[in-house]
This record gives sequence, structure tokens and C-alpha cells, in this order.
Amino acid sequence: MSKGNPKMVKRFSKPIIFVHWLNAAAFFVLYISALPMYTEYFDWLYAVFGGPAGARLVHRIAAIFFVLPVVIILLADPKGFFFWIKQIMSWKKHDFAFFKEFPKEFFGGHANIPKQDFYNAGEKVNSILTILTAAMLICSGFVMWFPQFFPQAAVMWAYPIHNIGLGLSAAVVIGHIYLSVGHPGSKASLRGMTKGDVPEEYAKAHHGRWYDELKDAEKKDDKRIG
Amino acid sequence: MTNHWNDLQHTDCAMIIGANPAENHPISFKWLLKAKGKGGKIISVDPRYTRTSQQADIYGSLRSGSDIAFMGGLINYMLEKELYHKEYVIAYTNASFIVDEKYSFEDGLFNSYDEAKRSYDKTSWAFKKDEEGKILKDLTLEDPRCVFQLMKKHYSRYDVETVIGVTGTDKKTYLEIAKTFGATGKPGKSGTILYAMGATQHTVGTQNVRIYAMLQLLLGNVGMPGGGVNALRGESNVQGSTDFGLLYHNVNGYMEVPTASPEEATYKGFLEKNTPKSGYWRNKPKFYTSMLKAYYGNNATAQNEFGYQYMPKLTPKKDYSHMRLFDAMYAGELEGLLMFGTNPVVGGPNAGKEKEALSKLKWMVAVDLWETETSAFWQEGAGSKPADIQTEVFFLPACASFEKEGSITNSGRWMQYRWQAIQPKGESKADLEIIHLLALRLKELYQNSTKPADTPIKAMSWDYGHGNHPDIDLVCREINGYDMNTKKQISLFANLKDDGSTCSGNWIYCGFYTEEGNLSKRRDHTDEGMGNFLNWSWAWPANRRILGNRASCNPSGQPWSKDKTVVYWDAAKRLWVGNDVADFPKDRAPDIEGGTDAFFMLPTGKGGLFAGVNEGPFPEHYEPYENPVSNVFSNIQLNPAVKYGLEEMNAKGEAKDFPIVATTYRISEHWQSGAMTRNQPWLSELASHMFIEMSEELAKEKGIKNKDKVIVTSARGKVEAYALVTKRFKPHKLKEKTVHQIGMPWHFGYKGIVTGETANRLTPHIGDANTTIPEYKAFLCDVRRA
Amino acid sequence: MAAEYLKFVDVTKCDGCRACMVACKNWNDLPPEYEEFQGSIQSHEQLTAHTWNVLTFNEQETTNGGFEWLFRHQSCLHCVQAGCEKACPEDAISHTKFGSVVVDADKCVGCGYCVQGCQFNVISLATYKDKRGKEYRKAQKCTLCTDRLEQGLQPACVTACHTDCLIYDEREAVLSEANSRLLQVKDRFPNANIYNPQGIKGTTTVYLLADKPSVYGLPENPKVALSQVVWKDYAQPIGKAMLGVTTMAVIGAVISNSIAKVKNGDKGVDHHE
Amino acid sequence: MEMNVTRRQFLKLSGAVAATLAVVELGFNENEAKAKANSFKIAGLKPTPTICPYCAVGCGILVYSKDNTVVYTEGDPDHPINEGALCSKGTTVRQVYTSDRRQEKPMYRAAGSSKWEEVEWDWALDKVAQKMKETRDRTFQTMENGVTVNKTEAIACMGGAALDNEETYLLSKLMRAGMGLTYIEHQARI
Repeated sequence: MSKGNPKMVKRFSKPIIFVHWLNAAAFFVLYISALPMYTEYFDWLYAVFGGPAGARLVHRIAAIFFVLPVVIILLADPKGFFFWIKQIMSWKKHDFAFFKEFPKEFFGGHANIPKQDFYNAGEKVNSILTILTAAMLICSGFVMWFPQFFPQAAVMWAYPIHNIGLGLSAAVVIGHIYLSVGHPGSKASLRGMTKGDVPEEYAKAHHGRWYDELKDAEKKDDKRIG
Repeated sequence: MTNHWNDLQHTDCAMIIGANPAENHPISFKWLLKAKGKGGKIISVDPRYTRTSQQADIYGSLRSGSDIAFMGGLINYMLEKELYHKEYVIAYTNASFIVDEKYSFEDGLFNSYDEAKRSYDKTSWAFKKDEEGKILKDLTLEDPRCVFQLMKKHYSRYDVETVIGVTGTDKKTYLEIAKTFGATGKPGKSGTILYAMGATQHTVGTQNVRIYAMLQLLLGNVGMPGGGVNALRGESNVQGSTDFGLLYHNVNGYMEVPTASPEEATYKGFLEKNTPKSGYWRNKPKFYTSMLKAYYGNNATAQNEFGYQYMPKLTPKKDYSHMRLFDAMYAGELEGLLMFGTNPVVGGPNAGKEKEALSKLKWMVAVDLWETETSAFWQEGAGSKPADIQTEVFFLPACASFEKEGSITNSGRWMQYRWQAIQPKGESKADLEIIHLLALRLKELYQNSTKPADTPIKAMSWDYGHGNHPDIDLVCREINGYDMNTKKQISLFANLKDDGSTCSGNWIYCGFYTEEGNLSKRRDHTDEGMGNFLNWSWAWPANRRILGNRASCNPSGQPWSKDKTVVYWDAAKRLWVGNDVADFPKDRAPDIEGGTDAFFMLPTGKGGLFAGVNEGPFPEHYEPYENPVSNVFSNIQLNPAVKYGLEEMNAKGEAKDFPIVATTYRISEHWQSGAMTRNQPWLSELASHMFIEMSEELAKEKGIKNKDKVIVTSARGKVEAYALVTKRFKPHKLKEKTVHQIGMPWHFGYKGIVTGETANRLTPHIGDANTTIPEYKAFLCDVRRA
Repeated sequence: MAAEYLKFVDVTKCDGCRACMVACKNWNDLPPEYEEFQGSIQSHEQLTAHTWNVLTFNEQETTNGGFEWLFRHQSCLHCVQAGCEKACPEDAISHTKFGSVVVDADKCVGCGYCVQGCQFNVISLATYKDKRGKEYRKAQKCTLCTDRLEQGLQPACVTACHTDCLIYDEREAVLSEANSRLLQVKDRFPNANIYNPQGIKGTTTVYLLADKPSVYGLPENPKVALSQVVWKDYAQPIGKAMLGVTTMAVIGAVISNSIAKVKNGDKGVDHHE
Repeated sequence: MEMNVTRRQFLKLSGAVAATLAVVELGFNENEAKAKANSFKIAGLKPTPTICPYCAVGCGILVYSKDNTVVYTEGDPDHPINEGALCSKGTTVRQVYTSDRRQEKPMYRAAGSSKWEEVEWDWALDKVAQKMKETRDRTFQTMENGVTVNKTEAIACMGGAALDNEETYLLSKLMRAGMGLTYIEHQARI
């Protein structure tokens, strides 16, 4: 951002930002408190929680905060929520084309990515996987928390499902974080989830179709005003 | 037990009646199942299906209190089908003896009954003798006045239909039992009868045991390995404590306590009256004098009748047994009571009343490991008002069996030593030390007295070492006995003297502590054959393991069966040899006079099919004190020789108010009154609740469901507990009517980790005509939902 | 893994004394658990973390009008393919050389997955308190007295048993004893069977049952659950692999981007901003 | 089922207990067993043989004690009757010692009192001896129907089925031959 103040465009509403981070924080705590049980390389983490019982308690508190965002966003910004859902369900040619070019960009090469929507195809996949894995984790987690209300077979199935959910979601989240924080090309996107706006240049480069829509809308507005 | 635990493995058939060894003597099943593995059969006869019944090949049900009918029927069956062991019966029993003319039996009563005294003249049941005083016999067993024929006639009334109409046993099962057990009458086969309190705790308890013995004699099972009549005794040393005179009517070694009758005013008169002219008991003066020497040491001299006059004398005919003791206490005749590990407030008959009786005492001493319901009888928890009870109570903490050393005698008469594993817990002390310290104090209190009345306690010898802790080795040496001059240990009771030159605290134990040392400490577990383990500990008498084992051989001294050899006559050595010590004079040849007197301790040397106990020479069926049906066999309802005690202690219930038969019993996980076991966590966990077992049929009639709380009432009290509705109890279908029975454990009281109401609040205060053992096993009650 | 030695429970020899229950508590120093009245003489409804074997009592009317009171020494079967072992996410449950299935208390985190994973309701969680009074949980169950086996002693329950209902002996001896006992008891117990379920490759505790397994509350034909196979054999390794792959991808990306940065100076990345 | 049980030496009359743990040799690796022996709960402990205090079968039990408590009890494998097996009661004999319900101090309850007081042994024994003497002396009968009887019928002694033989001997000697009691009864009657 060495070029002084670029022009900014609004991207996410405050409630969306809030629940995103709440969700992220809860996930992070859930993830950390689950890791020592998931693999022996992280057994040292038990000490951090004061033993397995502590980890279990933290995990369960975090689980509640993990489920909360859905409720909050439905109350605070239902429009934004349904927009998101609608967006991620819409798949067009340019979305599929995204994946052909993405790896080049990912590994720092030169990519020729077609113009993307408000959510680019990568983000759409991320969202879908997030919803799916969250559903897996929440449902199976509930069964595991209250095994006495479910048949033994159901409880036994909950373990692999929770497990697969964790594997998938961890993979998704790691990729997601890297792309939004670590990857040099996507850094600007982080600002969308913190301040709520992104540089126009970034919107143009990464979400071309959305940028075009924005520009179209501006023109319309200009006309009306004019 | 005539035999012992390991010997059970040799049986061809075990009839378990009035006992539940799988629950109350579980390790017996180690050996019973070995027998079963070799093709032996197990029969369980019990009012309810027990853990024993599950391991049995045949289970037969009977109504509580109908054992004599059941066994009488079996005797009749054996005689009718000629399954008895004829050669044995002729040689070793009094079957051939001719009975005196006075003997008769009619409508439930034998001759010479005195209704006012409720007793018989037992001398009227004698054998006919020739001029020389020899008993007349008919070895063909055909004389109508011989024991065999009289017995046959007596039990001909016990036909199968009549019997099962009284016992309620299924006919097919009854016949199967008769056939199976009858098969042991074959020479060389052996069957055993195992009994316990289910037999003895009846108004006809003695006759129950007598009739088992008669059946066993008929089938030739007494003296055989895998045979015998075996009382499964319930406490670790109830055998020893009985051997050592802790009953009012016996001194050590089953000898008489003197009475204040004129004949017994002198020692000479006492011995004359109580020493039989024949049989081994002829030696009684040697045993008695040696005991008095052990008691009074050098203060017992020929001049002072060996201290005979120091011994307390009972009032003739007076009954001092447990229930009469409590009657006397209730009547205020007793001031003080010392108790060593006993808990009558839970274990006594009509326990509620026995508890009341305790409050009439001035002082009471309880020596125990635990605070029991009895030592705490004055507490509010016991339902008492402490302020109203003036009894001073002393509790002296005793230590446990492995916190001290000493020996105990098991049911098979093995005297086994226990070593000290740890110091007594806390301030508790060994009973030996407590008794010792009391004795020292008492002797000190009396040492300067010049009153003649105080001579006995002053004369009593008490030399068990210096200091507070008695030297147990000295006690052991005195029990065995030694030569008063040389101080050498006596090797066997045969060497005891009646001139005061030997002492022996208990003649039947003479031989356990010889110059070789204390043989009860032996731990050589080599089996010399037939599992008799002659070098493991020591068994009284004379280390014999199977009593009456002469009878395991035919009259000429050879075993009835090679597989069942314990002793035999070695003609070359002219000795009885084998893997047991012969219960017979070791050099008495089979072909000389008395050579076939297999039961040589008895005056006639023969097993008594006909023997006079208080209610007659042949066991006859009478109904329990409380029962719901009439006696089918005669018009005599209750055992005619049973004595009634204090009326206030023994309210009677009638069948119209209390139509259900009840019995008490024990379970595997608790012991006796529960003082030992309900104070321990793991056993309390295994059996935590007082329950009443009943049939599904009765439960349905009464609207009771499993696990409901129910109240059982008898004429004497009530008990609330859980209902345990089970298929293991079935109504008894008798000829007269169908009778329901319930059962309950008697282990519970209000102290301990787990508590429950006390079953003995329901039981009657009446007992057997000979032993006065209470009739816990058959009484009337009613049951309803709580 | 087939064990060299097997525990054999011949229920037809049991006389219900329950020494096995307390022998276990005595050796393993387990606390008592006083339960409500069960409506029979059975003491505990089922196995718990402090009660590793329970004698069950079962009254059965037989088809021919007879009656049997069936006893069973119920404890861990030490399955060759053990559900609890499969369920454990911490690999805290394993087989010893004796074939016994044991919980490593150091590894156990008290998650309770094994409780759900056992088809015989054998394993459960015990709650303890540490020095500071904080509660923690560990899975507990019969160990087959592995510590005794290591010393050449028999399991405590077997040592206490007086009827030879419980035997611990060489595999072949046990299996042939089981077969000959089965023939002996068939007359009285027509439904008698040897319970050594092959769906879980057999058990290290083999039963001779007097009646069908279901009469004793045992699964007739237990198998390793598909869910456990999916989890232990696929989900867990794949999940771990996915974590690994993703992590490797991120690391790879960081490295390759750094290389690109060095090559292109700041230009290469700046165009995005 | 052949079990090779180590044979135990005959116990010398001195009372030396040479009992070692009988090892059923199952053929496992001995070295490893030795390595773990230290954590083994009865490692190195010398058991003391005793006989079960409950029923009259008379089973052998080995008692393992350490640090002045009983840490374990087990059936005596050399005992001919039980051969190492025990029932539930015999198995739990350890808790006869360890139960916190054992009474460890003499206690006294005064007439009309609603509670026990802990007392000293000497005091309790002195008092009991005095009570016995007072009652005996007051109720003692020397003659009955012209026969010397030397008895008191106002004191009863009960119990003893759980005492050792030596104890029952001294008890009946003291109570009958010394004190002249006639009411001497115990559990064999009930």
C-alpha cells in the first residue's frame, strides 16, 4: 500500500464481519482443543487446558460459540446471509475456469483468471465446504455430547463423521487463512473482513464481475443524480 | 461331620437336605463337583430352589418341617424294594436286636408317655436280654419284635402317596430321588447326607438328624468314604467351642456337667452314674479326672475328690439353654451377662423379646470386633429409650483371627493352626488375653478371701506365663495333657489316668500336642491316598479322618470296594492299616469277640436304628409349633416331648391369621447376624438389602410386584423389606390344601454399612425336644404390601 | 492376534458364590458401589468402572417345563478385534502378549469413545480427583490381571473360583475342555453353546453358555462395526493425511512465493494491490 | 489341567513361616516378570497362613501385610481343602482388618446414658471383674438339696463359636471351674 490512499469500495456489513470472526475464533478454539486427541503429536496441548477434562470443557463451550453465528446473522443481517447463500449456489463458466488458472497463482506464477463474482469460485468452494463440514461437526458433535439419547450405532457413526468433518474443515480453513492472510496476492481481501471495504483495484482484479456490477450501479446512480 | 470335606469327592450320591452348601459352605462344592464329574449324583431337597439346587442333578421341593415324612418315606421305599445293604445292617447295626415287650407305638405316641411332664420314660425302650445280660438277637431279621421288623412296621405308614401329601413333593421327583439314593445301598457304593440348620432348627430337629442316620445305616453308608452323616457347621470354630464345653450341659469332650442330684453328691457317685459299663466310654473316669487336674492342678487331690466339689452343679432337670437363659433374663433372674462375639438381638429367636430381656440386666460385657445390635441394644436406633435402661454396658474390643494365633476345629474335626499376620488393630486385644486379664484380676480379688465359697476360684490353676500376655503354648500343653510328675506330654487319651497322675484339659484333643510338638501346626499336604491328608494339621479323635471307618470293610475286615479303601485288616501284621487311622482298636481282629462292633464307642458297638432320644426310639412326623395343616400321620400335632418356655416370650400364631409358612436362611455373602460382613464394604456391596422371597403365585394373590416393599407379620413381630418375587419358590400342593411359603435371610440389623430389618423378630421362642435349638425354620406369618 | 492362553468360563459349573467379583476388587483395590435392590440377588445391574465383573442371575423356565437358574460371570471378553481398542482416538487401548486388552492410563484422556465402542457394555469411565480436587476421568475395565499374568500367576477371579467354572490355561487345552464339556451338558442344556465369536476373530475369554447368547444379553454374532472400520481405518488416517497435505501445500506455497519474490523483486506481487 | 505349584516347606514348630507365594508356572518370560516385580503389589511380601474365620469348612488363607496394614489376602494354594480357592466371604477377609468400622477402644455406657464413652483397658477390666465378683458373691449358692453345688445362676456367659480352641478352653475353665457359672451357652445352640 505504498501508493497512498487508494479508492475503497464497501464489501461486508458489520454483522457479517462480527459473526465471521466469532465463528473463526470458536473454530480456532475447537480445533486447538481437539488437536491433542486427534493426534499424539499435540498431546502437549492437554497441559495448556489443564488436562483432558479441561480440553473437553473448553471444546464444549467453544462449540456453543461455533453454533451461535448462524443465529446472530439471521437476526442481524438476514439479507447479507441469503445473498451469500444465493451467491455460493450460483455456478457459471467463469467459476469453473477459475480452478484451471488458480494453482499458478497460488504458487506465485502468472495466472490468467477470468472475472469473478462477489465471491470468487475459490471462496464459493470455501463457503460450501465450511457449511458442509460445520453441519457434519455440529450434528455429530451433538450426538457425541449426549450419547445417552442416541442409539449406540448412531454414536459410533458420529465419531468418524466428526473426524472427517474435522479433517475437511481443517484443510479448508488452513487454505482459507493462507489465501487471505499469507498469500501475497490476496492480502487486500483481509481488509474486507476487518474494515469492511477493499481497494477498488483489488475488487477489479479479484472480483471483476462484482466490480463491473458496482460500476454499472454507480453509472445508474450517476444518471439518476445527473 | 462323620467324614470330611475332601472326602465328599468319593460319593456316588450326595443328598443335601436341610442345607444349602453352595451358599453357606461354598468350598464343599469344590469336592461335590469332583464327585459329580466322576458320575456321582447330587440331590437337593429344599423348600426353595437354591444355588445348591442349580448344581444338583435332582431338585425336590418339600414344605418346611416335613423332613421326617420325607425321610420316613425313603426308609419305607428302601425296605420295600430291598435296596438296603443287608450284610452291613446285620453286622453293624442293632437291626437284629430284640426289643423289650414294653415298647409299643400307637397314634403318634410311644409307650410310657407322661402327658403332664411332656416326657417319656426312656428306660422303657430297652432290648431283651438273656440271663447273662446279653442282648437277644435274630440275625435273620425276621422276628416280629426285632428292631428291623418294628422299624419296617413303623415306616410302612409312610407310603409315597401319604408322604407327598404332607411334603408337597412332586411324585415323579420323589421316586427318582428314592431310586437314585437307594442305589447307594449296593455294597461298595456310598452315599452321603449333608445337613445343616435346615434340619436342626425344628421342634423335631434331633429326630430329623436321627432319621438321616438311620437311612445311612440301612444303606451301609456310615463309615464309608463318600458316605456318612455330615453336619455342615456354620461357624469357624463352632465345633471347637462345642468340644470345649461352652454349652450348659457339657464339660469338655462331651462329658456331663454334675447335677445337684443325690447320686452325684460325690465324685464317685457321679462317675458311677455317668460311666457306661461297656463301650469306650468306660474310660470316662480317666478323662474326667484328668480334666479336673487341668482345672485345679495340685489343688485337685484324691483326698478332695480331685476338686469335683469346686465344679458348679446344675439343678436336676433344669434347662439352662439359650432360650431358657433369656426367659430367666426376662424374668429378672440374671444380673450380669458376658458375651464373646455373639449377637442375639439379630440372631436369637423372637429377637425383639430377647432384646427387651437385655434391659433387665444390671451389667453386660460385650467382647467384639464391632459395635453390634446387641452391644448397642440400649440405643434409640434399636428402638429403645436409653434413659429407661439401667444396664451398665462394657464394650471390650477384640482383635481379628489373623491378628493373634491359635487353633480352630473345622466341621471335619481338623484342628488347624492360625498364625499371627499383624498386630491387633488399634487397642484391640486377643480374646485369650482378655480372658486371661479378667482371670488374673478375679484371682487377685479373691486371693485373700477365707470364705469356703471362694475356694473354687482360688483353687483354679492359672499358670500361663508371666505378664499380661498369656503364653498360648502353655495353654495348648494343658489342653492336650501331660504327666503331672514328669511334665511329659501325653501321646494319646488312652494313656490318661484316673489317679490324678495325668492332666488333660480336653480328652478328645489328647494327642494333638505330643512330645513332637503341636501337631495342629502341620502343613504337609501330601495325600497318602483317598484325600485324608493325615499329616496336615490334626483331627480329633486320634487324628482319625473318617469316623466309623471300620464299617467301610466287610465283617471279615476287607473293604466293601477296592476303590473305597481307607482302612482294612492286615492279617499278616494283625493290625488295622490303611490311609486313615482306624476308628477301631488297632489290633482287634475281625474274627474275635467285638471284631465287628464297628461303632465301638457305643455301648453295644452297633449303629442305632433303634435309639432312645426324648421323643421316642423311631423318628415320627409331627408338625411344627406353628403350621397350617393337621398331622396326617396321627392325632398328635406337636412333638410330644417339646417343652414350652416362658409364655410371654413365645406368642403363638394361628393359621387363620397367619396362613403362610415362613423360613429363615443365610446367603453366601453374609455371615450369621451380619456383624462381621455388614461392617465390610465389599460384602455389603454384594448383598445390600433385606428381602422376602416369595412365589409368583403368592405375589399375584397378594397384589405384590417384584421390588415392592412388603410387610411380613407373625404373632411376635413385623418386618418390612423388599419383595423378591421368584420362580424358585412354588406353592406346596399338599393333600389337604395348597400352602404358600416365603423365606428370608436373617443377616440384617440396624448397625453396619448396609442395614435391614431383623428376620428373627418373627421367629418363635420354642425349640427341639432334645437340644432346644429354636424352630427358626418353620413358622407362620402373613405378608402384605407396605 | 490369537492368545497362547485363554480364560474359560464354564457357566454350567458356577454355583453363584460371587468370589470372582470380590477377588477382582481385592486384587485391583476397587471401591464398593452400593446399588439399589435389583429384584433378584444380583448385586449390580451391569459392569461399571469400579466393578469389573458381575455375576448375573437369570431365572429361566425351560421348554420341557423345567427350571434353570442361570449364572454368568460377566466381565471383559478381551476380543481379538476389540471395539474399545478401535474406538480409542488416543491409542490408549491395546493388546498385551497375553491377549488381554488393556487401557494405558497415561494415554487415556477419558473421552469415552471406547464406552460406545464396546458391544458387551464392559468398559466405562471412572471419575477420580487429583491432588487439587479437580476431577478427571479414565476408562476402566477388567485387565485379565495382566500384572499377575506377568508374574506367572493366574487372574485373581480364576484363582478364587472353587468350581473350576473359571479356568485359565493353554488355548488348546481350553478349547478341547470346552468341547468335551459341551457334549456333557447337552442333555440338561440343549441350547448350550461355546461362545467365542468369530465375527471379532474370537475372544480371549471363551464361554460355555447353558443357553443362547441372547438369554444372557450377549450379541448372537458380534462383528466389528462398519462405523469403527470407517473411522479407525479410513477417516483417521485420511484426516491426518489431509491435514498433512494441506500443511505441506501451504509450506510449499510460502516457499515458492518467496522464490518468486526474489526473482521478480517487488513487482511481481505488487500488481495485485 | 496340570498345574506345577511350588511346594512349600513343612512349617517348623518354632512357628517360622516359610511360605512363599506359590507360582503357577505358565511359561512366560521370566526376566521381564522380574523387571516388573517391583511394582507388583505383593512383591517381596511374606504371607502368613491363617484359616478362614467364617464357616467351618476351614479353608486356608494367606495374609499379606505391609506397613502395619493388610494389603492383600488370597486362598492358600497348599491347603488341601480349598487349594487356593475361596468363597466371597473368605476372599474379603482383608477388610476385617481394613474396615473403618472396627472398634479400637474399650467403651462404657453408664446406666441410663444415651452414649458410649471411651475408657481405658485397665479401668474397664477392673470394673468388669468387680461387677462379676459383686454379683457372684451376692448370688452364690454353696448347697442345694443337701448337695454341694458351688454356683451362681445370676451371671451368664454367651458366645464363643468364633473363638480359638485355646480361648474357648480358658473361657469355660474360668467361667465354669473358676466362677461357678451354670448359664454357659453359645451359638451351637441357636
